[in-house]
Amino acid sequence: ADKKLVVGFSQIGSESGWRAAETKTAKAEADKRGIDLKISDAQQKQENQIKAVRSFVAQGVDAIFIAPVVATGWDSVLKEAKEAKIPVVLLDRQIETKDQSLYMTAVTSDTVHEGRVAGEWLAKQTGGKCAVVELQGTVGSSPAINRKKGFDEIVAKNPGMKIVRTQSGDFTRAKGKEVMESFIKAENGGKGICAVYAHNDDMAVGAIQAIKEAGLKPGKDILVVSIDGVPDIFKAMSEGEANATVELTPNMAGPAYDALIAFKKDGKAPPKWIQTESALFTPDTAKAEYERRKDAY
Amino acid sequence: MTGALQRFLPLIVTTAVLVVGFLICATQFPNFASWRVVANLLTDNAFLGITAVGMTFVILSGGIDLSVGAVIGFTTVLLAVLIEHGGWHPVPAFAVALIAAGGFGAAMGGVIHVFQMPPFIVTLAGMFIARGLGFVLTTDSVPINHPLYGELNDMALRFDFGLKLSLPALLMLGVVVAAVVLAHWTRFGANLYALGGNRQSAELMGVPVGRTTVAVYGLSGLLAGLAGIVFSLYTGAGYSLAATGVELDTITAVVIGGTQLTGGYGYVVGTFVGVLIQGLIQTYITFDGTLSSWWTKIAIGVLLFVFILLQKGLLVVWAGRGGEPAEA
Amino acid sequence: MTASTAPPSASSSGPLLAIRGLSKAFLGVQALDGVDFTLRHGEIHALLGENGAGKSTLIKTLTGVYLRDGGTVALEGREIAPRGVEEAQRLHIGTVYQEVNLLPNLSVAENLFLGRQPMRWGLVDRGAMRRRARAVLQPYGLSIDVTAPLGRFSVATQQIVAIARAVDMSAKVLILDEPTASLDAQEVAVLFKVMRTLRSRGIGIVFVTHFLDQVYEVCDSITVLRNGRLVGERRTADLPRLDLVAMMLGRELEAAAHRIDLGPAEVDSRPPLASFKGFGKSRSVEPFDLDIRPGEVVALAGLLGSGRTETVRLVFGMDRADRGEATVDGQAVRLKGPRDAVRLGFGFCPEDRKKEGIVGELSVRENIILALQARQGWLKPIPRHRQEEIADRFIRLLDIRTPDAERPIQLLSGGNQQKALLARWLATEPRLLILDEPTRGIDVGAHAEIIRLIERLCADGMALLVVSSELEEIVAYSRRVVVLRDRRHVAELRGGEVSVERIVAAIASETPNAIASETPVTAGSGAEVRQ
Amino acid sequence: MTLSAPGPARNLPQYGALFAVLLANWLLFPDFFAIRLQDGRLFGSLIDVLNRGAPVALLAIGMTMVIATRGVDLSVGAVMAISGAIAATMTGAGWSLPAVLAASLAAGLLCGLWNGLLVAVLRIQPIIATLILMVAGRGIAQLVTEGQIVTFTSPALAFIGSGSFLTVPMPVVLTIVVLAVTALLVRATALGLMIEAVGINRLSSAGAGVNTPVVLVAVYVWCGLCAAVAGLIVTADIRGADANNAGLWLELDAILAVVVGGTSLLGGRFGLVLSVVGALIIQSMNTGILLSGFKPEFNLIVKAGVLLVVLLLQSPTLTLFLPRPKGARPIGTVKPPVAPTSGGAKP
Ligand SMILES: Nc1ncnc2c1ncn2[C@@H]1O[C@H](COP(=O)(O)OP(=O)(O)OP(=O)(O)O)[C@@H](O)[C@H]1O
Ligand SMILES: Nc1ncnc2c1ncn2[C@@H]1O[C@H](COP(=O)(O)OP(=O)(O)OP(=O)(O)O)[C@@H](O)[C@H]1O
Ligand SMILES: [Mg+2]
Ligand SMILES: [Mg+2]
Repeated sequence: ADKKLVVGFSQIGSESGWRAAETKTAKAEADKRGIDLKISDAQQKQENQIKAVRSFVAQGVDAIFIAPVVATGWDSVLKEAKEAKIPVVLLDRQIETKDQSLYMTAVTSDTVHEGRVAGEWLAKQTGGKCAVVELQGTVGSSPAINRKKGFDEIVAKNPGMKIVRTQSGDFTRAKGKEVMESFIKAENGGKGICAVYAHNDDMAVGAIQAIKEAGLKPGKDILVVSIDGVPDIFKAMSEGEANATVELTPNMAGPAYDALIAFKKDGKAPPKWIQTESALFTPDTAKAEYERRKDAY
Repeated sequence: MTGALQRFLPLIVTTAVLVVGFLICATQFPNFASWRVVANLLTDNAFLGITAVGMTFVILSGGIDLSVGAVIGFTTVLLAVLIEHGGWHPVPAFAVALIAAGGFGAAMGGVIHVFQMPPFIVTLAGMFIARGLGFVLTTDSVPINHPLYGELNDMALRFDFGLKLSLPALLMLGVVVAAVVLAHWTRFGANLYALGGNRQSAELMGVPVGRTTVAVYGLSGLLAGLAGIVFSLYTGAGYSLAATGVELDTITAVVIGGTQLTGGYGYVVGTFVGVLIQGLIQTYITFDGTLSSWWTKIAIGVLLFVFILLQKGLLVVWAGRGGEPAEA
Repeated sequence: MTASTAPPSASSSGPLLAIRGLSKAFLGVQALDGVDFTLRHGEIHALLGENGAGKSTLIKTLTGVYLRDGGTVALEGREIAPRGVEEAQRLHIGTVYQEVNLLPNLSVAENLFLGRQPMRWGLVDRGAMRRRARAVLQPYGLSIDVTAPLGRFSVATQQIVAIARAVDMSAKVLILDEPTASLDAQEVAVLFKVMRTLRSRGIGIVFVTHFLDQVYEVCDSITVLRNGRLVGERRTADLPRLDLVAMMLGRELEAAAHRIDLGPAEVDSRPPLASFKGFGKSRSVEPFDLDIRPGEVVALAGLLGSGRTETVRLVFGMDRADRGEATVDGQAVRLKGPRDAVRLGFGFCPEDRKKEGIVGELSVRENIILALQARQGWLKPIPRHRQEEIADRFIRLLDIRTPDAERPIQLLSGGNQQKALLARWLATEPRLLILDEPTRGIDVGAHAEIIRLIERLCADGMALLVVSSELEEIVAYSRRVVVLRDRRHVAELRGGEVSVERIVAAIASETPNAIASETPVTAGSGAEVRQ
Repeated sequence: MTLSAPGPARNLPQYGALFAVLLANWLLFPDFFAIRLQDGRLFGSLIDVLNRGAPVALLAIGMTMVIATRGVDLSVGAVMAISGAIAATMTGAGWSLPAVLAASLAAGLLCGLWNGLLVAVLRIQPIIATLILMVAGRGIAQLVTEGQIVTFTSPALAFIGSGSFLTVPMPVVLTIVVLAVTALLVRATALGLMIEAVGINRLSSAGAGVNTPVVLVAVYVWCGLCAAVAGLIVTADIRGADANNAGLWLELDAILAVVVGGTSLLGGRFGLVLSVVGALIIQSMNTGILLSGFKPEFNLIVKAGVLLVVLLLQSPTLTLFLPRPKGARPIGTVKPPVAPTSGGAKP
């Protein structure tokens, strides 16, 4: 390509450290490949994302990346992109649509699977007997729904496992801590809790603090398992305060660029789904993983 | 300066600000000055515009309605549930949604009047309730696949010179026109301004305060419901978290449009322009495309400030006085 | 100025309006206690009483603003109990409430026709509304731009618009609560003409005022209230003035307002306390010169809209002058705002007490000490017991009728609010006190007391700058009168020259009917506007 | 100028509501009032209510005075994020605690000053004036943290969030201190009177010589400071600055607390203690929901329902039915009862 590729990226926002890392990686990966990346930040609103996509179409970019805030509601705007012959790549979340031709490919993990991986680990660790408290993500958000769904599947398979309390911690540390505090009080000073499952690491970090302040030992008295794999949870694991995390890589854009470049070069359509790995990490590798990650974030 | 110019000055200034802003953008970005961008501005902001019209009425009457975003979200969920889960045809579903939204607004108006509670709080509670009801219906985002949705989405008015007005855009323009008539050529409109001017005096002049209060919140709810329908067309789905924070966007649009938050002064058309100014700010930021999440926020804040300052400044320069009536 | 529906049948013999045993209590105050009141067809009936006697409450209870505690009201023999102003209006009772209760943000025409706009094809016919608005105002000699927002006009103009609205709506009963408080003689005459016309059509008019001359000029009968109770009803002709005052006050009023001896004429030779040279503001008041000496009362006279209010607002710094200079004690000063003026020892009671004077929800005590406290700064709070002392002293001195000093001032009757505002400034012991329509809404007893107070303060060296539409009052206490016309100082009368005739002559010398051309300052030409 | 408006009857709805909500919590969760000592620090659900309620209570203290001037400050949540971001970042960079605290508080002060100037000098309507900082402020906070959750390990700063003083958690101690200082500031001076006067009638107050711009700027500055303290607490509590989420939507909770506390959004009379009580009502409700085990989908509805009941109890219309001397509502008064006299007269 002689001309620089121009990619418009409609990002959700920067609601978490993971999200900021995804944006940062997208920029870095674009620089590596000499791609001109235009980022539009939707401040968590779908309508802003749709506006951004339409704006990208009006600008005439070469490709559009979307990290969709919700799974639904993309058909008509994607149709517009398609009419303008601009390929679309979905990052980190899938969408629901009848017409799969509306986008070129999706680079995502499987959030339901993440919940499953976390659940399986816990089931194995506790021999299928465990009273779990769950810290949900923001009510109604798709990762919250899916990570719950995946985990629930495993719970259903293990009669000895039970979710004794579940509440929303809004994906934040502060709420995670507050909710965990009340869980501990509601479950007999934490004695009734075998493990906490948090839909993201931030809430888990908050929960760990709550457990400590209640005079219990996180990671021992109460097991901690969560999802995302941000540096801080690796740090907690290396200190023995958390037990497992399921990684969600922030490098979604890299594979997307590669697919795009290949497509532009010889028109080779990539597979519809480029799945990223949902690897489980445990304390044994935590220290090394922390060192490896702390700069990407 | 003639009386007319004097009275419409805020409106003229706001419009001038929009035009100047557009011209500045057009010189910065090659593809900006196109009918497509104009059409996008209208379509993308249709639901916001419709909601903002309702908000304008509420604010003119001296109140505020924080529930509109939640009502939009609830409406989309209700539609999705009725159409997809309940197998309804969209048209009766629309009717039910409008009635529900209007009724909800009217109920808030009733509480505000009967119990003499501040609108800010009642509608804040209304916001919680509407969002909560949405969650209770379903927390999932539900796609709406009815064929009518596709047809409605394809409907558009095309002009020879290249402008394509989508159904949402047309609906918004229609609502704005109807609202102008309602505000200035009906007794209800006059009562609204009266209420916002001074509730006590309005009561002493025989304005039916209760009825008007209920009606204006009902209207705001109804328009939020209509905006919800537009939103569900726009996204083809129902989602309980849709349109979060829209209340603040609409209030901002109303105020940028020159309406006084204390009530009694302002124009519907101003709000329309205010919505477009906000859309313009967003389009500018997207076209620029280099701003990180935080710089986006800072830029929105700064641009908002600049627009308000520009407005105040122009008013002072043109009218030779401090933009009176300054807020109370 | 046509009544909108059929006039009442003149044949009905019973009273038009019969109020029996009306009662209304507010927390701590029995505002009305079994009051009877009878209004006959084609009668102008004065409702009189001291400040706080219950006149306004009677009216508001009658028209359904307040829910009554007891008693009956019959209109043409049929019992009525309106539950709101709207209902009272449907019963053809038109009312002008005490404070101007119109909407400043609506145009004059919209104010006149709010709730009864002329309609065409289901929509408001704005053209017809404008035309009718002009017609309705025409008898009052008011040819203003009816599309301009009402708030742009002076209080007096607003008052006339309120009257016009009520008159136009009252096919049976017209109630006027102190409508003349800020009108000058000429408008009062116009109003009386209108009232007489209505009377001749069989309409009954309730008229509240504190001007006894006006009572004797137009009223047929008089009902007097005192402390919420009925004192009695008389035919005007049968009630000599002194007896009326005694009925109102419950005591004799010692020696009515007299010509105050303001001391020797060399007052003029004292160095001025404050002096203004070429002071003015573009689009507001033409530059003027004004000297005010300690111990003297300078009055500003003129028709409404002549710029009196604007002159005193400039002097107090409420509006900022853009030309000329001010000196106090021979020192050049800058008046950037009221704070500067307060620091110089000025005080100012504004014309619109509701909007610019009282702080409604604060107590009478807090309202009284507010200016004093503001001058001391927030770091030096006046101790509570001092506040109470000050408040109590002025409540007694000015006879402010309130159950206690802790009552929110907005619950006081209009006249008592005015007195509390006066107290606010007297508490600061000002060197120059500016009063814009100070006796507006104040009853005869208090009126005399206030004038006596003014006299005493001036003897102590305080200077006064007074705007008043009551020429008798001006003549009574002032030795120097500045006459304004069209926002310009046109004449100054001194000492022996001060008399009602001379003032009227000066006012009228050029344009006899100034109000006819009153236009909002900022709207310039009164061009027709479509909204 | 009263700390809480006169008349014991006026405070009844607030204290009553707090009592009722606490009682409901106790019914849902019998151990609610159980308190024990844990690592030299009081521990229990009731303590959680106080501790978690502290940030909103602090915001409410500042917000009360802003609202008393007839304004509102939407930016407090963003200011919390800024002060927290600065604290965490500076601590991470090795600054000493006093320097960190000074910088964070200074940031709050500057934000307040900015708001105050927009409102008092440029005369921009408060909602919009503070909306600017609400939007941009969070951006500024993220700029400081570069979008990351900046964590720190300094026990000195963490002490503010999770330490204790005489067994009382630090956030509670700080709230009490700020409340006391604020009360002193407005009650021992004439500031309270001026704030109320400006809020009720700005024109009249200015005419009486009150320095309205200074009063306005002062309340916004104070509000900014309170928000900065709240931001410090939240950051210290989770040992990290979460610029995107710290204080998110807390401005609404703070406004709610003030209104539940009985201060009218139309300005005028205010009660600081009652606003704190309002914050505690909201927090006990939140804690109650967490303890109850309701599905999170119902959180909002439960919250709205309880709120409406609490507010209805204060409604002038409903107080009509309480036994009390006959009173009259001054016509058209929409404010919640400012004085025990406003009873309401219409059927
Ligand atoms: N809304 C109210 N709430 C409580 N008290 C009131 C209210 N309105 C009037 N009052 C009290 O009722 C009494 C009668 O007041 P009212 O306004 O009727 O007097 P008025 O005769 O019209 O006096 P003025 O000549 O000063 O206008 C006064 O003591 C006043 O303080
Ligand atoms: N703040 C203002 N804004 C616009 N116009 C004003 C303002 N104040 C006064 N005016 C107008 O200025 C003119 C002069 O009014 P002013 O009040 O000074 O007259 P006045 O002699 O005191 O008469 P009045 O008896 O009516 O008070 C009036 O036409 C009035 O409408
Ligand atoms: Mg009266
Ligand atoms: Mg005047």
